[in-house]
Amino acid sequence: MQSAIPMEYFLVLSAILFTIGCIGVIARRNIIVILMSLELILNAVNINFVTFSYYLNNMTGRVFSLFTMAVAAAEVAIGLAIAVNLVRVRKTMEIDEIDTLKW
Amino acid sequence: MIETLFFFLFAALAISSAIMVITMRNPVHSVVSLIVCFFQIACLFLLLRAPFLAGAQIFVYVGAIMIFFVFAVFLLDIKSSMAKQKFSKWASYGIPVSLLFLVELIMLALKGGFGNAADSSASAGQFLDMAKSTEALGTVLFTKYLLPFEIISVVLLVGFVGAVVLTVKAPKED
Amino acid sequence: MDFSATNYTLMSPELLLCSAALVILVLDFVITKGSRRWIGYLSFITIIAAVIEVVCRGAEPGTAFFGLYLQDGISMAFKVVLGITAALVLLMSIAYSEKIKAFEGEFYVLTLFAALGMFLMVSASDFMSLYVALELTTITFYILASYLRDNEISLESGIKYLILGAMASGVLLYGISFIYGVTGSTSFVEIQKSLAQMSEFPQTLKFGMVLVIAGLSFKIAAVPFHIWAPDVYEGAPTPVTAFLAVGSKVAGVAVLLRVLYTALMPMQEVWIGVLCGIAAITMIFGNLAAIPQKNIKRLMAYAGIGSAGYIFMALAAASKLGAGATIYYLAAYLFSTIGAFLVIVLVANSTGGERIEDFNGLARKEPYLAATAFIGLMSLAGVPPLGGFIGKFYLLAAIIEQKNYLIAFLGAVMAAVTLYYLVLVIKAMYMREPVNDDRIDVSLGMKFALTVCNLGVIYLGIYPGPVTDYAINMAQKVFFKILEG
Amino acid sequence: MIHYSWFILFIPLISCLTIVLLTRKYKDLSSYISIAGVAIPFILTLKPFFALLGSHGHFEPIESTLVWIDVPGLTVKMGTLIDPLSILMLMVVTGVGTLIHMFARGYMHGEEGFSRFFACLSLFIFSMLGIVLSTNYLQIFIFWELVGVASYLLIGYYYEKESAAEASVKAFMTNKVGDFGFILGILVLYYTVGSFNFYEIQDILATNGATYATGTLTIAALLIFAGAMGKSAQVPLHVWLPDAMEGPTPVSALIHAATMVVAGVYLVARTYPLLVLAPAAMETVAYVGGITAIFAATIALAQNDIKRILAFSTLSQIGYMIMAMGVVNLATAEVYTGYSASMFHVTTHAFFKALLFLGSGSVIHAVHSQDIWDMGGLKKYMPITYWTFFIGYLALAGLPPFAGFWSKDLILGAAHENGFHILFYLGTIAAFLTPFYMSRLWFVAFTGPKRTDHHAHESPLIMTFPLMVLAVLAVISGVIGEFGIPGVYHGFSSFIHYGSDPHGPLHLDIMIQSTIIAALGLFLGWWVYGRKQITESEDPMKRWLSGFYKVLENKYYFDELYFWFIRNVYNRISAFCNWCEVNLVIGFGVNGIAYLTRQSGAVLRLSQTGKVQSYAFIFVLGVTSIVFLSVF
Amino acid sequence: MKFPLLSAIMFLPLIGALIISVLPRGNRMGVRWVSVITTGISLVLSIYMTIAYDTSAGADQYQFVEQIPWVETLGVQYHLGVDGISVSMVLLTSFVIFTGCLVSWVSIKERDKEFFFFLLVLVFGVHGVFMSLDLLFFYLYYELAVIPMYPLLGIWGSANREYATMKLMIYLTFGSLIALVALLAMYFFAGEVNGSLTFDMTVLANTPYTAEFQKFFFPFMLFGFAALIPMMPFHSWSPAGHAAAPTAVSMLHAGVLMKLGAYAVIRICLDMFPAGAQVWMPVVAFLCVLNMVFGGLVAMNRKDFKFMIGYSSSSHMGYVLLGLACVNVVGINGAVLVMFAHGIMTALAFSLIGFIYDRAHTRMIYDFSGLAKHIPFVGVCFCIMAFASAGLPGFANFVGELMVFIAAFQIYPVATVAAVFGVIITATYMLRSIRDAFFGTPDPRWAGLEDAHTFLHRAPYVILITILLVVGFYPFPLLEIINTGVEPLVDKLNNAAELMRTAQLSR
Repeated sequence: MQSAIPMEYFLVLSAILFTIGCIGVIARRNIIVILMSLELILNAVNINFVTFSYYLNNMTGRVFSLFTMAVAAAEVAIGLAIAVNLVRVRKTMEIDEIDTLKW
Repeated sequence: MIETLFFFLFAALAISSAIMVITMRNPVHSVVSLIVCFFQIACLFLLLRAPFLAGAQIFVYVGAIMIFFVFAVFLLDIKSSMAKQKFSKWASYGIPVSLLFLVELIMLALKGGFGNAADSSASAGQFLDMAKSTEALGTVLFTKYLLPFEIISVVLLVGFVGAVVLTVKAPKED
Repeated sequence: MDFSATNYTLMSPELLLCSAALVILVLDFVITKGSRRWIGYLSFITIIAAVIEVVCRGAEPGTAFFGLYLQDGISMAFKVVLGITAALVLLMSIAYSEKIKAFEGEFYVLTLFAALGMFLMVSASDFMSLYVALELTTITFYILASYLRDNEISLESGIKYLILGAMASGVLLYGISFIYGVTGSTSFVEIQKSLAQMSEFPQTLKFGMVLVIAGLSFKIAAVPFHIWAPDVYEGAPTPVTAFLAVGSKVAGVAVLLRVLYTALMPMQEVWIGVLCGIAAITMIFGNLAAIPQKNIKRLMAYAGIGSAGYIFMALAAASKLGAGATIYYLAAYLFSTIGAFLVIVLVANSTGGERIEDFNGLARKEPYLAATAFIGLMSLAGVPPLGGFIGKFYLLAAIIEQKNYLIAFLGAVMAAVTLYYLVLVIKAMYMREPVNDDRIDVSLGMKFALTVCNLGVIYLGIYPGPVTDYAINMAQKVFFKILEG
Repeated sequence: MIHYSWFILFIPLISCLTIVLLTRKYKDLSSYISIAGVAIPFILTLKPFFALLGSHGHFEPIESTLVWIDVPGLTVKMGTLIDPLSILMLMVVTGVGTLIHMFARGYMHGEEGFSRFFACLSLFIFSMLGIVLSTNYLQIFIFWELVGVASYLLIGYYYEKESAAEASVKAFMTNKVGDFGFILGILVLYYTVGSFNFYEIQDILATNGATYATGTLTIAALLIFAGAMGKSAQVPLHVWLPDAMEGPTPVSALIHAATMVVAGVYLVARTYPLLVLAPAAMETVAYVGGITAIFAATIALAQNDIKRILAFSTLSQIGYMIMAMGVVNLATAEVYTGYSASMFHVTTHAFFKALLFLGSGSVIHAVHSQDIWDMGGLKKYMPITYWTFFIGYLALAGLPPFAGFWSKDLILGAAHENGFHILFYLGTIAAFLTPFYMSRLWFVAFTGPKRTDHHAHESPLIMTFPLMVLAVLAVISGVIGEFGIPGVYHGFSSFIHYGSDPHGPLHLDIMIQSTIIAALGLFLGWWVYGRKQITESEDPMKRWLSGFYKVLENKYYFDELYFWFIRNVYNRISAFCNWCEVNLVIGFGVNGIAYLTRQSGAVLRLSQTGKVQSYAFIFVLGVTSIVFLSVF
Repeated sequence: MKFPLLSAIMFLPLIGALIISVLPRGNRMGVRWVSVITTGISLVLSIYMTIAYDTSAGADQYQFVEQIPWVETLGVQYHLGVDGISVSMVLLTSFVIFTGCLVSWVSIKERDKEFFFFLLVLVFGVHGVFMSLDLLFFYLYYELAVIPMYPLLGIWGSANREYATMKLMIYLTFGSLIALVALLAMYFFAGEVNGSLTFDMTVLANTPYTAEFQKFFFPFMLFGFAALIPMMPFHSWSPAGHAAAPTAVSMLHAGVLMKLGAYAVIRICLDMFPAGAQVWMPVVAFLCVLNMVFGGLVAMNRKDFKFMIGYSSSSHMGYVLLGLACVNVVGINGAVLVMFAHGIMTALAFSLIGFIYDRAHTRMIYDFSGLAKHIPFVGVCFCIMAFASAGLPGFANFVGELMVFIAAFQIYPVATVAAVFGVIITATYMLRSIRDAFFGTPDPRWAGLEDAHTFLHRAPYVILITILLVVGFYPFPLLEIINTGVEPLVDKLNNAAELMRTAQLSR
């Protein structure tokens, strides 16, 4: 046994973080907070990958989480760029007030 | 045992700060909470013998991503936003469903059925040693996973171009 | 470092695309105003070259980069489809360029990058390369969707796409992590091998599989992961919408096909059920919700959702016919959808609107445009002798071969509904009086694109033999030889 | 080599087509072609006719056929059949037809649709000859319907008149009702016996008729008889015939007196092999005929339209013929007296009734009215018409030695002889009523001074010549038929008979009785109408019959009954079906489903709220539920 | 190489359509000449085909066969061939389209280029259905024959056309799609049995499907195709479609398109699923009574000429269904003959009504009176049509209906009685309409109405009437041809019935 901590602990933690991220996206109205919640989701996944990598004695998961981070960075950059433009144009940060496109 | 305790500490902090991220009215507070959360996750990575990732976590997230957020928060007029209602009306539906999802996730996490380490025990050593772990990561990254690595560079380039075309003031074409 | 081990020559189309994109990006800096259009044509030539390269490389199976890159008949087929899509979208973008106020050159370059991402997606043989390529595509689309920086609906569509897309990525990754957790690998072949040894599949694996399907369904816009599509399609610049509608969907299907038919093939009993369920609700929702639509791009979005349902139905066949039918259908879908979008761009340039009413009387003003839209929409509706008809025919055939009649009947019923709402557009074009008599200026490039679409649709409709044979034989070779052998 | 009978059949058709396609514009030419189209068949018919006369009762039927339908399980041949019965009918149709064509040329002079009229007449002759020459039931059915068409076209000749248009539809539809039974009867018969051909059926039924269920045969016979009832206007399908008088008078004479309406009798004769095996059907035939005879005779008492009176008398006479067909005592019968008598009456009736109609046509032509109370005093102005009509009148009245007497007498004799006493008395009463109402017609319309200021004048020769020929026939045909021509043949029944020749001794008692009755009727008629000039309002019938006169005038309210049925049942069912179609099938079913589909679309699109949070919610919900459904 | 007769007949209209599509706008005469000439040649070839068709006992079931592989993996071929049934239908189609083009020559006034284009494409599809021996192509043509109806009705149609067009499209597509599922199921079943997949209908027809399979899928095919016949209660698209369609389209629609459904029922349902037919055709016998009686009664209550004829058409198709339901030689021969005759008759009906409507701009029966005075030629033709419709002898309809009655009487006596009653109903409304519109006091309003004077005006009517009469007077040659197609079919049906009986006995 490599570690005293059972693998399930990490998985449950990541599940909780993932859910919190989801709740953040659904529940909050502020664009910035929603983008942050998305980061939470991606981090939860990272925990999963690293956990499995560790417990499976396998490098792949770690590499994967590294790429996830990089992608997350690019995503956030774009997300914030769009958000800034949007707030500039729409004069609001509440995403649910931005609903021209519907039905 | 100690590791377990540490785990619970980090986990508790991570969860509570994550909750704070989504509950704070002021986005600046959220950003700070998120930084805390990422730190905890970095620590957890250490527990999982992934020092390079822990570092990367801090560099990338805390160092880069969070700076974006901070800039964004300061660029934007958060005052007016803070005066408004914090939660969307979907929260009342979303939270129960998300919790249901959480229940599913936890049940599955506890179900197990994951592959076990015995298969690759020969190389087990490299994971215990933090330094070796990093080295192994590097080797794999530049050999086996060279392709995704290359693609990531393009992704980041695209991200850069995107950020430029979306935010930079359009050059005057005369 | 020994580069020969990476066997990088195999991915010459991608290398071509990537390097050309970079060159054009730089070129854009030095070029003077008014010549931006040439950037577009240059990009067009690049993508055509890449397609030619793909075809020249042939369907010879091979791997590169330690097995993370794969070339086979299936990838070739999808790359040709995607390449043609990208090329046509570029032509469309040139016609659309008046609306792009800033960074026109970068628009073409980003289109090339998106195409690159898609090419890599269909060649991915590992969840890792799959994910990264997918994100390349997706992030490019985030940018492209919100490219009209001062246009609120473009931005709105961009942010919606981004938020939901990131969530979908999260779900996908979560699923991948579970599959990885169970099998210890992210390589499709490895996963298949380890699954083949299992007598019983743990629930965690099923869970991972479901999440992967869900994450990819997002790209394909299948219910309940379709929600972004109508809004984004409507808000994004039309060429982007077209690219999303075809490219993103085709690439998503290609990846899903690859994942399901190689990595997860041993557990087909499990995913067939999931796919059938998704197919059913997707067909119902997409087609019914399309009926009251007034905006043509939104209508196309729902039509696309409906098509996703059909594709899922065929994928659920888990047979070579299913895979072949999917490829065939997507090829037909490409020409029909792009054809329709080309007309949408031109009409929007002229009348300034994208509502169905804006198409009123098109047949009188511009019979060729109307005919193209007619052909495209009718093909989507599955009307002979157009490609969409044969495609739908194959899709239905695939599921019926598996004796899954219930969903086949549902598909049949919904095909009639599809016809209904698409015909509404035809009605506007052919039976209403035109709003104004302005002729629509159609450039040579657009005429070429329109003709390509028409010919493509008609060719696929009346002489389906070669493409069908190719698709089915390749599906057999790529997906089923391993299992049989 | 094509059998000559085909020419008989097709020459009228050719003349019809020639008129339609080529000579429409040239009226005179059209009429000559039409006349030729019936005269040539008449001449051709003489050949078999003389052959028949010389055959001494041993005439072998000649069939000449052509395969018409030939698929496994069904072979139908069409062709011509020459046997005594068809020769007789051919003679009647073409002979009388020729005369009437000639008359019509004069009568229709100056009409706008002159060519159309003659084309239709030729079409009629073609169809009628088709009936006569039919070899099988299907063929007879085909021509049966075709004469219906011709009749429809000719009744509706004055199509601009609403009443004519109405009458044509009525005639056609009533016949259709009869034909409804007819075709079903043919089908029943076909599936029972296995053939359509008259002679084949006769042979089969003769050899093993007893093996078939009487019930089935009865049904078949009755259904076929329904066709006969329609065409021969037997009660209750008689309603069309009086209205059919809307057609030009030559049409009434040709179709609705001499030829087409007796096709029913001809059909019954052709169905005889079947009827003799179905006693109940046979009896029905007899009673339907008898009832029609008396029924129509009573109505004729109260009519004022000259053609209608004649029409009802036609009805009554055909009733006689049908009755004669039916009065057979199957238990003992060796000879079928009624059969011959009936066909004999068909022949004589054709002559004198055509005569009467043409006479009335001549009068109408002159007076331009059909109401008998508008006429009177015609002797001075149109003597030929006057005298020929008088002959016809006496022939119809049944006064010896005119033609009607002999044939009617045979019928009554047959009824009496075979024990149908009720029918015998009914027939006798009708035989009394007939001279009475004919006297009414005669004395009111022809004798005495002019009633109105009409400018009657004698018709041209082309109209009076046929009258004269027919008058001669009306005088002599009865005697010749009854007694034969020494050395040539032995009377009518020697070659028109079913079973063996029924020629028997004269029923002197009945002859005397019916002479007295006829004389009584004539006398009474003279006494009431001929003694002194009376006007319509003084018609003593009204007084004598009081309320019943109204009933008779309205023809026992059959029309009203049928109209009520059509308006309140038939049309309402149709309206109800339409209501179902519009509201249930289309409104509720089709549009309902369409509405439901559209509405569900409209509801589903509301899921797209435009708010990203709701999208995320749906996303999570979707994942949760799919996981729940597929993993757990 | 043999001259590809069938392809020539089929592709001539398409070639015409393509030529028309490249003709310059406004070349009105060119468009008309091209369509008349191409359909005319096609008609001549069809007549030649009918004459050259070998009816002798030893002849092939399918003649003039052309076969080219198309999709090898799925066993698709370009496979054409005709048997007796198809020959009659091809002939019918050629006649109707030729006369339809003649009628349209004068009646189409705007956007004629597109009109003739779609019209000819439609005919291409119809010919294809009748000739194709490959199931995929069969289905393709089947759909192709329906689609051009949409623009044809939608653009050149009259009252309520949008509703009608949409309804027509949805109904027919829906029906064919339902049938498609069953067709594909059959295709794969046959593939399993035969060891190789093929869409070749001659092979599919000779594959022994299990009785259960047949019984299960037969209704889907039946109702799918029967929607086009149209069998009640799936008929409501048809009268509405007729009413909205322009003249030539009504002619084709009622004359030919509805026959596609019946033809498909014969060619697919009966031929491939004989055991299913034995089980399900009695249901058809029941439903066809609805067609004949209900449809007729509805027609009787309609005041719009086109609706009346529309319902009348669905009512008449009831005879076809009844004939088919007999599943015996006489019945099916009769049914095919009714199809042929009704096609011609109803084309005539719609061309006449179109003639009146084009000039009077109303189709309401009560708007007219005494028309025969003003337009005698049309009046005469209308009368002839009405007589043919009412099943009067001398017209081809009668022969077919008679055969149907003869065949059906033994099997479905009640339905036959209803059918015969249906004839009375037909006569009622036909004669009433003549009485109301053509007879009676001439209405001065229509005094200026122009009759069909020129050769061009009259030719279509004369042609159609001539065919009705010729076949009506002497049906033997046509029946001989039809029978060559029917006999093998019925043999198969009888064998299936025999097998089912023995299976029942052994159980």
